[in-house]
Amino acid sequence: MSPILLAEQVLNGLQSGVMLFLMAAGLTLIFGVMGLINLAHGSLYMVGAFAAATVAGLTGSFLLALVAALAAAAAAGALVELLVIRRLYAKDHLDQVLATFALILIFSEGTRWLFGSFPLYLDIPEALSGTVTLPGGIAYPAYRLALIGVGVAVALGLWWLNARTRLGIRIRAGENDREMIAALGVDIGKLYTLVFALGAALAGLAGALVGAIQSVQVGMGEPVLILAFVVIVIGGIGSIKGALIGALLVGLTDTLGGVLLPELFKLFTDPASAAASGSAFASMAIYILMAAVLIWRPTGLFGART
Amino acid sequence: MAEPVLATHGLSKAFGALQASDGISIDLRPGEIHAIIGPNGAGKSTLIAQICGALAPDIGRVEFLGRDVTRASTEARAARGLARTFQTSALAMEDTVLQNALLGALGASGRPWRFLARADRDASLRTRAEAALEAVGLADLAELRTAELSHGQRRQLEVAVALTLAPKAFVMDEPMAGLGQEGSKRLTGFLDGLRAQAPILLVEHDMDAVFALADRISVLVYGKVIATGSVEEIRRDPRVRDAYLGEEA
Amino acid sequence: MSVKTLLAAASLVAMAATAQAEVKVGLITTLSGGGASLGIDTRDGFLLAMDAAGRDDVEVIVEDDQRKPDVAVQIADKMIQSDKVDILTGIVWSNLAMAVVPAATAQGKFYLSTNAAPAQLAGKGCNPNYFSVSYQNDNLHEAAGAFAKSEGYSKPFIMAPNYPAGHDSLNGFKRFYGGELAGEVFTQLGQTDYAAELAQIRASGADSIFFFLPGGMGISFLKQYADSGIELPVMGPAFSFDQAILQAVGDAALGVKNGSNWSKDLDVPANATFVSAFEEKYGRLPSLYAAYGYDTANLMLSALDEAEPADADAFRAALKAAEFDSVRGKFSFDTNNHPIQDIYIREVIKEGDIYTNKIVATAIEDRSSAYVADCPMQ
Amino acid sequence: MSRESWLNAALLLALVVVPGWALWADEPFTITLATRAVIFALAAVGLNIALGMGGLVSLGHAVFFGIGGYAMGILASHAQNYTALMEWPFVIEGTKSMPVIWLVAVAASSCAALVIGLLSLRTSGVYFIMITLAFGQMMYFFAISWPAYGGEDGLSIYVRNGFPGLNTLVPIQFYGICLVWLCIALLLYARLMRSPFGLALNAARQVPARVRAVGLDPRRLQLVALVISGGITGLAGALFADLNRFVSPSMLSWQMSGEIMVFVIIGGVARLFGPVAGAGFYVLLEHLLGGVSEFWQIFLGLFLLAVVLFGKGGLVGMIAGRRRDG
Repeated sequence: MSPILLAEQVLNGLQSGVMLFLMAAGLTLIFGVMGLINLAHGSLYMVGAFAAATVAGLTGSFLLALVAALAAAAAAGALVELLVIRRLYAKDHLDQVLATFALILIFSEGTRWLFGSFPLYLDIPEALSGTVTLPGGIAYPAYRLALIGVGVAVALGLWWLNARTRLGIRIRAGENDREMIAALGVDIGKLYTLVFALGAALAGLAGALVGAIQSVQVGMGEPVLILAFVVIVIGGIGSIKGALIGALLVGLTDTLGGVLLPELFKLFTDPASAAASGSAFASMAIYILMAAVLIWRPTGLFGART
Repeated sequence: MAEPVLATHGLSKAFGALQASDGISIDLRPGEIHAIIGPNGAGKSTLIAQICGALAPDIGRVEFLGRDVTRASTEARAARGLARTFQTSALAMEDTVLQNALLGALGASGRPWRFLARADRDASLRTRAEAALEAVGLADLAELRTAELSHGQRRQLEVAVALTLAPKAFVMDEPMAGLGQEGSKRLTGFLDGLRAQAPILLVEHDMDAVFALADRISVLVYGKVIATGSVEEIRRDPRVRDAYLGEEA
Repeated sequence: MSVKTLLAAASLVAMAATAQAEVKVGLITTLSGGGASLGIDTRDGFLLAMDAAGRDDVEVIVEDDQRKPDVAVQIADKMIQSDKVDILTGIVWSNLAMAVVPAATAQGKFYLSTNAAPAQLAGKGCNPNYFSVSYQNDNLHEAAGAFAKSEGYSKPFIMAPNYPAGHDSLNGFKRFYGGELAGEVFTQLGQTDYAAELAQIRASGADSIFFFLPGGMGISFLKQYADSGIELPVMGPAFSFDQAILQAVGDAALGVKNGSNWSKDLDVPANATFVSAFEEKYGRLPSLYAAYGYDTANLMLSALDEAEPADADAFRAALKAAEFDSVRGKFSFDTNNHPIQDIYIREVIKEGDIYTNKIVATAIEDRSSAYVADCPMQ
Repeated sequence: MSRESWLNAALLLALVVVPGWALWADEPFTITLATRAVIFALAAVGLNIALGMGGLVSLGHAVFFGIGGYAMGILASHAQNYTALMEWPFVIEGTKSMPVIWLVAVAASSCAALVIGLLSLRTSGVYFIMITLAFGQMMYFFAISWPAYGGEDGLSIYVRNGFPGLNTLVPIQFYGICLVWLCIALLLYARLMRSPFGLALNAARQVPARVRAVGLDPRRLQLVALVISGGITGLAGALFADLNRFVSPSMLSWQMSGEIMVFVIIGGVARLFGPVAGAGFYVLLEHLLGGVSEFWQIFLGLFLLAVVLFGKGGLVGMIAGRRRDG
């Protein structure tokens, strides 16, 4: 394998990692502040993609589609928080798991009811189609570069929000001590709704961005959700930095594992069965990574030590 | 002088910039009640956590029955005979009073891997559990759900569970907390007799109880032991008066 | 011991069925969850033919398998035990078919496949009561392989998901292509990002691409391919270029060649009738699955004209004769009860606002299947 | 007798009467449905040991269910094809005998539970949920892509496996086998609940610090609970595979894990008959609503939400009131 190809694959790994980060950041934020495990986060990803596809279909504008995705996912998030989620904060994880599992069923089948069973169409904007030539002669799709850019921007934005804004201070206070923040006179209910909507908007953004190069269909959120879980287990629950590092690790492991393991197996067996068994093991690579991290650090790379 | 049952040597523990324990060396001798007092935030809970194994010290050692147990787990220390009570009751609230006592007896027996026998029909467990409940005066409430106990009764049950272990030493974290005068008095009388069974390391805020019970007192301030001595010595010690008693006077 | 008991039990059930005048058909297909669009087309095609025939002595019971094998088995049990159906049909997916078909045929029921036709059931596991009306799973891939050869491609890059149908796909392609490959890759089932594979394709020096990625996977791949800057001829089986999927792919699919045994522009009178009737009734263009459903119903009806399913031997012979007007024109069964038919190459085009296919070549004439020799029925 | 005891007795009676009626009325499919419910209940009793007694929120129990299923599928497929399972270092043949299959299923799924438990019990709470989910997904992908045993197509067994003295192909006889296993598992659950182990495990769920303070290791208790739990769920998996005469990776999917958990929760966590009520109700709902609407899962979702938000203690809790021990 040539160094150029390897470099391109690393770039691909980074790109998928960055998109995973958008999902994982919302999950970990919601867990950090409210102590809630949200299985329905993948549904918000789907909501973003469907909203984007609908608006893009009506207006033809990708930018408007992105705005719609953010708005729809944030609104769906806020609505769900007000109706269901806020009744779950005081309950144990088991109830949270069941209730958000129920939300998945409602979201998935509800979307199918509204939009039908056929996948929707959503394409990348004209301006970002085609490839750009990077140093070293890599022809890389412009849209994927833009995705990396958006991911980095969101990471910086979250850092800024967390470190420099009033909301960030409140969020951090909420992570440490809920009574304390109530005593400070902050409306905790409003803060929670806001944080949940923010997490939902991030998921919706990821859904719309990724939906443009994938298939917009019911059930698209759950595989991503499980990957996002792996990410935050590796990174440490509640840590945005952990989510970023974890997402990049998972993205790189998944991409490079899928490429390199079959190559490795070709040293021992014929190409067809090397491709098959290499791919079988590659599908397990990120979980093995997770197990290794757990053995080394049970609360993840940046998780709170107990 | 007899060998100490329990001793710490230079225990230190820091949380970031906060030095919660700073070279603490104390010991507990057979038959005595050794009280640890100090203002809030002096590091008493951190000290207990290190003695019982819930927290590993940065430096220093813990010795129990002449052996270094610094690296031993909480359960290993308990199995060797170190019994503790918790500051806020740590009891299985859904279970009955008897079941909580049986749990202690089961821990002492070291044989939890029995899957088909009935715990409440095991004679040796039951005898032990009932004796402990009897000793603290909860025998009549054995079948009550623990959540239904009053605060004072829960404190009694805490002590009863520790009793079931038939330990070589007790570590008690504010057993009088929230008991009221009457309750404190009764428990004081009970602990007074208990020291014959095993020595007690007693962390307590209730000064009446401390002065009534303690053979020796150590004063902890900002993670350091500033004085150790008899009740009289501590009462007279000017440093203690400055650092601690002074603010109450 | 048990096989004998089972057969005895089956013949008892069969006798009970003769008592009823009516023929019951159980249609198990995917109507909810991912992949529902395929099942809905299967059902609609099948019912279209039933409506056209207007026979009130045949009752069709439709149930949703949710694309779960255990649910499919449960429904099959219900249909056999409780509804006492004579014929089962409708399953879209090979893994569901493998869960239902062997047990159903072992109980003496007829199974007519509207789509899934895994290798096992065409070879060693063939059964006189099992008929595939669609194809054998490898056929459409074989057509792409034959096409690659006839076009003179010398270094195709081939890929499919890492599961049995994916392995069959690449084997089918290689069987008729037979030349050198630029690369052979198995992706994860359900994978949505193909950046890594596209990079491999670009680096491999391939002169063409063959892929089998059913459902959403194919949509994702085509969109990403269109944006990758790679410009090579692309081939695949018809599944990824079906009516429902094409609209979600858009321009990215234009010009792709795909192997199929049916197309809406196939010049056969029965096909013209089918396409216009389907459009009229449902307001959309029919898909491959609808065509198979329609043919399956018509085959069944033609056999019912000859014999009752209770008379298993006669009914089987009537099915095997395949005396019906297939939308595919030429149609007959080989010894393993899988079709012998022509397989074409279609190209994706745009008609007005609608993306669809047109036939551009015949890839293989009178194709049977690779596993005929393994089947004990001769 | 308490209300819960009456309810339990009624449920048990229903498990006998319903199939009995079906047999009399010649409704074999009702027996099949009942068998499905009983097997799901057995799987859920297994989960209830980890979840109800041990407080371990495992979203990966499909792993054990699936491993049990594959134990059946692999052994029976080798027996069906007359090939040896293993030829080196010694020959192991496949088998069509249920008792042997059960033994292998329990052993294999317990071992899997041990390995997963050793890794995932290093953590707790929400980490545990996510990790069990992730390991489940790993097994699922592995099963799909590993070609040896059918991959995604799964394994079909043409004839149900045998049990000495019974004809397992007769629905009611197979139902009987499953019912006996469910009763054994319920008995085991009841005994465990009152045993020294159950006492310690119950306390480990509520106050792990107390358990450590009396000299017991809560992690080790939970690990053993997970192993027992995995074994029972694995046995249910083997029976489920035999019911369908088929096993596939879908038995390992995370939706399956979710469903097993749903059985326990809608029935009532840590209630002896909770899993039975939950599984029975679910199968009934699936059967009835599934016929009414393609979108029946929306109603299922709404119902689950209602159970979480308003119904404390699941079905058993709603009918029998608050839990009482003893």
